[in-house]
Amino acid sequence: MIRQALAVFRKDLASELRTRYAINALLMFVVVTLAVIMFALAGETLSPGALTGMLWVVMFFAAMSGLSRSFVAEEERGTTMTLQLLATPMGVYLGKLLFNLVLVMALNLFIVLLFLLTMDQFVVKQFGLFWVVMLLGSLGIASATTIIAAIIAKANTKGTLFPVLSFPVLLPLLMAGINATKIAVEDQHWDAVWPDLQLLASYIVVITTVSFLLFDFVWKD
Amino acid sequence: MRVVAGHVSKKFNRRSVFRDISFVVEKGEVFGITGRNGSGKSTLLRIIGGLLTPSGGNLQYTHDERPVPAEQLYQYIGYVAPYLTLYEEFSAEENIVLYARLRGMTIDTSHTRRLLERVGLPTDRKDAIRSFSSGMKQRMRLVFAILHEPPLLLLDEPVSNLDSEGMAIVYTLLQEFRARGTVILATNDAEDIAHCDRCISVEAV
Amino acid sequence: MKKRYMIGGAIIVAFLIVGGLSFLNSSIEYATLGKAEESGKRVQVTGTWVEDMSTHYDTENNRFTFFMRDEDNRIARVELTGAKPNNFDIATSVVAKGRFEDGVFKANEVLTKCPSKYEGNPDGEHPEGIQQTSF
Amino acid sequence: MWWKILLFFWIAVLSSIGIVTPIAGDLGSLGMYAQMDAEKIIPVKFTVVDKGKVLTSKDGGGWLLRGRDAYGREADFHFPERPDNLDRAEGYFVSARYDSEHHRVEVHEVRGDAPAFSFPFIPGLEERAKIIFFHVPMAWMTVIAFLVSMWYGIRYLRKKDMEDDYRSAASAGLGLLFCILATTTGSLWAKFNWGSFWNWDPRETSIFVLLLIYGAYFALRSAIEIEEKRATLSAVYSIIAAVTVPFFIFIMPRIMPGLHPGSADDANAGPVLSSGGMDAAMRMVLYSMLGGFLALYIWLMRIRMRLHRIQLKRAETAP
Repeated sequence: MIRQALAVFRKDLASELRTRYAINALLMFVVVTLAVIMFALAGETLSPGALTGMLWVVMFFAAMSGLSRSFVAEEERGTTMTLQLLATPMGVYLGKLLFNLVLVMALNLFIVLLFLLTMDQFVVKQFGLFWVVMLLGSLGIASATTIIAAIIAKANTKGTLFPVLSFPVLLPLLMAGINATKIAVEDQHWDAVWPDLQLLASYIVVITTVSFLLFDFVWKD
Repeated sequence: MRVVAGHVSKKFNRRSVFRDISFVVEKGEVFGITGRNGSGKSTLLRIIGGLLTPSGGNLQYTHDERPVPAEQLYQYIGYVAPYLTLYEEFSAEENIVLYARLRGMTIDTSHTRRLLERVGLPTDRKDAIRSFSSGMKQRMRLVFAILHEPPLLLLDEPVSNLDSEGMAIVYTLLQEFRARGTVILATNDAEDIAHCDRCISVEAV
Repeated sequence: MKKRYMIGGAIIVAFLIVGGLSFLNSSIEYATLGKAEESGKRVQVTGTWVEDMSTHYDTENNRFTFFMRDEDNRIARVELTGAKPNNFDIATSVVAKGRFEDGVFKANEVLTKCPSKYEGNPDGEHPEGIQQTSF
Repeated sequence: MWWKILLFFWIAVLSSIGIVTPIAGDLGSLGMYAQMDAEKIIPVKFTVVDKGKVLTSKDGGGWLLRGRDAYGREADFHFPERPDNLDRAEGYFVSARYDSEHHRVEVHEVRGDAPAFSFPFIPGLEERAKIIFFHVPMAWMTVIAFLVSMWYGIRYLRKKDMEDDYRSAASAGLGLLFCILATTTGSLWAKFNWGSFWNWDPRETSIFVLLLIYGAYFALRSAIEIEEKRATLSAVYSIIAAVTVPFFIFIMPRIMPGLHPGSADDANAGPVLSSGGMDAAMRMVLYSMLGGFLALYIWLMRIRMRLHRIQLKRAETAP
């Protein structure tokens, strides 16, 4: 299963590097969004708290525009059946999860770095905590969007349906993530952030487990 | 590989495609499935291949006297069909390495070359199979199906898009598989049917 | 196969509880207004509402502003993000959770302690003139 | 047939009781406001202990009566004029406030005889408390319908019976209806109690998420044409939603302090349904109303299932 997962992951990565379907569009999306925010904020000073909210908004919509590719691409190319004949559902799920995880982490790293470079008011006081929150947030986003991408790949209106289905499921993660990031940006101590980290961690475990149990039904026709 | 189908039926949106199909295919047989367009030949083949769940009835597979569990079935099947798409952004060789890796096999260059030669494809083309002709793609599908030497070969219109040379390759394959495995063939082509030991006809209801 | 769902279900339930418990952990320390301003941390302050100073609700920004007197008799302006809390007018004491920013206590929660229960408290203290008769 | 008529009567009668029954305070509420120097006039119900006497103009004139409230507390009630029906009245329902200076209750308006059945006066909620009879059952039905929908979704995944899928969808449809009703009533109440229709209280956030989930569920259903696939995927989605939503619906609003009655800190009004937290009369009406709404839900489910079977039959007989 692990071998299959790695093979699926390598295939997706090679395919992505060759076609650059997602990467180019995503990078442009992030740059354009940040540019719009900077235009809109020209001259205004925003509190770090408000900027944190904005950072998560950019992260959420970037994920919404790129993460459904993994399954939608298989469905659009008509290779779903090929993959079904090559690997177990678990192997496929794990591989896709891994690919989405790498994609989200790279994407979020890019967004955060751009944010730090371009937004002068965005000063992080607790970098260690900040990266922990970003890591957990990326894990949660990847896990929740993978199963939802698998669901919407079978539907007609894939593009619009993805954020519609993802948002309510991702909301607990977003709220805890925004709260924890705010504390990392402003505050000095770890105690205040502990409940949020606990919530993020349990959310990740719950959504990954439920995806494992249900992926069979989604994947098989 | 022995395949036993008992009272298999399939419905889409409550509309019945076919009803109550039963048959037994023994090892060493080439079993034909015929029927008019839209009668559900491909649907039945997909069900046999474990890609679709039947609405009613059941299927049992036995290999070397041992039942094959449903979640392991994909390892025992080679599938060729016009609606099967391969990863077109990769070259022929990359595709083969990809299938081997997913199936947990290790494969070297000489093996890859042998496979390509067996279906009459050039071994020196490095471009993506997107640029292949439809006949060449069909030959690639044959590689996809036989790479892991499966005991059960499922063929849906296997000679479509193939020239006479390609057709000869398919029929050679049929004879090879008959010797050590089982073939189930869905077709309406008279020449294909001539290669079958037995045939059933699926009728639309 | 059945076992897989049992184990999965158990994991889900267990971690839902872990996630739920996280809300219980969110304890913020109590402090006075003076300490809150000094440290700049998120704290909760207990005190009373100062009725004679201006109190108002800004519908547009969804912000409720009032003045609060803490145990040390210090008075500070409190800005709550949200509407006027339930029973604010009749509260005997209020608890504000938040932090000091630019001399204003920015609260994201204000809790009210009320003198009565849902049923009306039969055993509470009453002004002269209302007498408790025993049955 | 008979039980549907009964159901209509049940809900109609309970609604009337819920709306018409007066909110009547006691001497405790009056004393509470007096202690806080709040010049607030509130409704009070009492029984007459002593028919009283006429006051001279030195004491302000009018009539002084001795009354007793439901908890056995007594106080003097000052009527500006001689009350009507003084000879036969057992008790009065008045608007009054406590006058700390004269240690007596000032009656501002006589509303009538003391009603036999009344709901208690809840500081901060007053007449607005009556929404509980409609809003709470609707919110409960929203959650119950969602759970039923998920339950049939799981059953579909196990048994692959299309009937289960239709039950699941029908229940989700009713849940959406109740959810919209609960949101609207809650929002109206919030306008009068908190001053704005919407201010993202934890409870408001949680019902908003439920609305989003119901919306997403139906968006997903409408985007898949093959019935079997639609049934499977919508069941899977409702399970995924169900395991993430508890963070919102059940845990957050109860444990996080908020303005909504039933929040963790709300000593005054919550948790709404905990034993002893609510007046017995209100609790009785509320529980009967919950029962009525549950029966309404079951009835609507049965209608939907019958409609479904008729449609199936017509589709089969159609050429």
